[in-house]
Amino acid sequence: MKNLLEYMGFERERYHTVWISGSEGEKFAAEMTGVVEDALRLGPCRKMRDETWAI
Amino acid sequence: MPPDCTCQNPLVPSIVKVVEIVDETYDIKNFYVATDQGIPFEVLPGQLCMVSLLPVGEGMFSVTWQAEDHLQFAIRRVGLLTDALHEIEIGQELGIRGPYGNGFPVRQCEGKNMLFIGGGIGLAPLRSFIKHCFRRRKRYGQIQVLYGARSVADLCFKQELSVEWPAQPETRIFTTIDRPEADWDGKVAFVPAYLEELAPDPENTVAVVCGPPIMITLALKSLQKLGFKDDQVITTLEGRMKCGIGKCGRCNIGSEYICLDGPVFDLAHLRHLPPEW
Amino acid sequence: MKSFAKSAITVVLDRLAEQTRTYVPMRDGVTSNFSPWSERRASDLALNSLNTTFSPKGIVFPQTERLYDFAVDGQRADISGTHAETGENILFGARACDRKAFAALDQVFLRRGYVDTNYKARRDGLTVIGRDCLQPGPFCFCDSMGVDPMGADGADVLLHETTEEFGWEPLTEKGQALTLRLNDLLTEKELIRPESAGCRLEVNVAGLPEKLRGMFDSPVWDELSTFCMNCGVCTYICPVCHCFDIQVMNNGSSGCRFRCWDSCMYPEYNLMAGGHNPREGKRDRFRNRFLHKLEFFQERYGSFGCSGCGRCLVTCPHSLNMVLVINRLGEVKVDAS
Amino acid sequence: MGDLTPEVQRIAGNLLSQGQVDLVLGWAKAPSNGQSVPACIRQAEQAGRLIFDQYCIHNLATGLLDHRDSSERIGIFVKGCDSRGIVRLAEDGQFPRERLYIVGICCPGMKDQAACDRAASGLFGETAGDSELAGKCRQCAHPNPVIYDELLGDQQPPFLNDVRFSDVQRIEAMGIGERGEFFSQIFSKCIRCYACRNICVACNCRQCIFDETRPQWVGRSTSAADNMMYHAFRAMHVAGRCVECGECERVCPAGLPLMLLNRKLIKDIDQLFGPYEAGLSLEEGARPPLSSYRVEDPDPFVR
Repeated sequence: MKNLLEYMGFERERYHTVWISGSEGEKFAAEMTGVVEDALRLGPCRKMRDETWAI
Repeated sequence: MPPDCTCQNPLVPSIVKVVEIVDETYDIKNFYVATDQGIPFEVLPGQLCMVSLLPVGEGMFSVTWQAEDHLQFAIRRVGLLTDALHEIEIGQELGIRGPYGNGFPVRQCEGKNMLFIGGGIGLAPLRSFIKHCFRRRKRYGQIQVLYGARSVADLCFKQELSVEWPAQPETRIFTTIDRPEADWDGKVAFVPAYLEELAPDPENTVAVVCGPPIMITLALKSLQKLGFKDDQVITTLEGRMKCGIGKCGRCNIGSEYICLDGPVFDLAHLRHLPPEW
Repeated sequence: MKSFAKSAITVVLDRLAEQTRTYVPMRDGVTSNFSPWSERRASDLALNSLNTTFSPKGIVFPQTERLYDFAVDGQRADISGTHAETGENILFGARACDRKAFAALDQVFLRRGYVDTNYKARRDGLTVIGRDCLQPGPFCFCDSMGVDPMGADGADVLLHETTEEFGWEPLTEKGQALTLRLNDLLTEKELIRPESAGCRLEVNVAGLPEKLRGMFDSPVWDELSTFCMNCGVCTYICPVCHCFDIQVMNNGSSGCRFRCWDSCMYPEYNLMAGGHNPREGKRDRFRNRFLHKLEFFQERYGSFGCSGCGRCLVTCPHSLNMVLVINRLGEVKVDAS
Repeated sequence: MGDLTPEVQRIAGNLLSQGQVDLVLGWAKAPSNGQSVPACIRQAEQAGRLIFDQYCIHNLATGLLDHRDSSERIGIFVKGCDSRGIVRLAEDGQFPRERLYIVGICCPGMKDQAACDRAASGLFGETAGDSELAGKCRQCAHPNPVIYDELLGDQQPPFLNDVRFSDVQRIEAMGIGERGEFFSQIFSKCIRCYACRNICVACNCRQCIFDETRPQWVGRSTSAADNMMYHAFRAMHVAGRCVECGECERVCPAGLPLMLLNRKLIKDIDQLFGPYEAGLSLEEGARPPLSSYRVEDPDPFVR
């Protein structure tokens, strides 16, 4: 999936796969922060935002 | 058929407000909608409206009753849109466009005995016709309503069925459920079987049928057995609809569109069309 | 007759496109389409090709078309911005079959009860420059469907094709208006209009709608639909197919409702919220599509829902198509009783 | 290759007359215009309708899905690619091998009727193209059936298999922005007719995610976003299960190079879990690589 998305032109960091156990709350929080940080760093993904629906 | 209309975009709804919500059964609610001026437009018994809950979606519903100052839609919870509708509260604004379809031939039925046969939520469109008859009681002959549902909990408009309508002159109401239940001392039978048992006299009578497709199919057969001629039997059909104005294609039965040429068809007419409903 | 040299085609198109978006048959990889002249290179111009892969219906009935916007705020809902396009377009080089298809779409969208606002706006703004069809292709059967490949129906201007020239014959006021724009590019010339070679492929549709009335339950539908895989190719490339869906683009508190082409071939097409589907099997859906084109459309609008353009012959993955179906239906003996 | 039509007719006739099968899936000529079309016959007398020529490009294995709920025994003619489709269906538990009598045909490569038709329509300025092999056949590594009860024709050499991943590598070499642009360009032309899905042997789900309306996972609009969503979803759903028959590209009315996505996934799976080619042999309990798990599986995608 990650490879395919990158292949189709989406930055690798937009997609995350992480093993987190139900008991690893802190790891979950840390990973989610990472997801948000990555997304903010990459900025908005214009590829999936179409002119068609611009309001 | 409505006149060719170019006044406004027929696919764009106008806004109405939900002014009252009545729980009919555990999965049927009756929504009363109105604009500040009252009803958004005049609706004939049996006609349809496209009701939309933004942003969820829109769906075609038959008008259960046009009261003085509001329209009623009895809606069963069966899908995405109806699930969402069941969550809304009084004051919610909805989109509405219509009215669509031909409606019941209320004029042509004057002077006749009326036999209404409904199953489940199928009573909703019939109710507009039944109430229409009661408003003009003298113009119609004997009125019989045969209504069935899966269980007691599924019977809608209970108050009207058990109290208001039986109190009307020359009126008989028969209610049935599909399977026996502890608290039910009434009839237990499928609608078509009960119909054959009651054996109403076809003489000068018009039968109006609405319910799930399988019930309609069987009830039409039963009526035929009882001697009802094809032109004495009226049914109202449902189909998947998107436009409501006979363009989008999906609700066709043969060369006719349920949304435009229906939803009310008499059996004589229906026999000329493919049995795809 | 007024005319311009074929070699001047780009000058003519440039002039037309200066003021009005002009759709011209263009090659696009292995396919072709009517595309705005300004957006492609002249080398993509595919005037010599027969029918484009995709029909020009999208110009008046786009595959995805925004209907209106909405905003929701708590219990409040607002509807605004209806998007009926009022702009003008020119369709350059439409053959008789595609123009016939427009006539069929007009029946659906402009008559019988309601007028479709969006369609009407686009249709009114469209000027159709038709052209003679001198060499119908091996898959064309328009004349069997009552279309004259050299006819002028549905054209505002008709182009007469000779070896060197395009004759320019304005037929309507809209056509006259274009003539004025091109005046200095057109020269008066005596043209001998060649005859059309006519369609090689023939089907017999005489009496078919009447015959089909008695064929709803025929086993031939099971046979014909055996290899239909219920994709929507035929419906999307067909110039007459017009079914659409209305869907929501939901951005939470706001969004828009749009319509998009839909196909009667999809299982979900007739599926009602309660789970009932009147056309559940692929046989049912296949039958409905062909009866709609050959019987129901005729009954409702007085013409066939097929203009014989032959696109479905080229495109169906399993080579099921109108000609094959009409021929097979013709073979079936119907019990008169 | 000699004319196999008499053999095809004889075998089909025997299978039906001896009651070995209830129906036979093969190809016939459409009387209307002489196109080769898929055919289904149920009587031995109809066997004379069947043919085999260079236009029998359709993969009949997908047609088996229509019979998955019956108990009928089916005779089916398959080329190399089609036979891999049958392995696909059997491996996915969609169709039992026992109900099939498979007649394999060593395939010399097929011609694409539609491509010839397009050539004949004057789109390319000339009417050639008729002599050319179909695009999907020009990259075929397995022209000979991999599973059969009976085999017809002479063994055929594989076609240029060294080009299998060359297109993928060309795109991998692009910059990320360029790739995004490239694919959104391509997929903006998609008309969402779902022919690629419906023709695919790996797309054998009874209920497809794209037909679901509650909820609706992918929008119905033809916009670059929804189209890309559709194609990315579909590629992932057939990842590791695509048998490279190329039918999706053949049937695409917009001529989209859909195998670019499938081959990318095949290439990655081949590198991560491989060497792997889907649907080459039917083994008891075998599962495609993405449907099985081993502790030692590589996981560079997990952080």
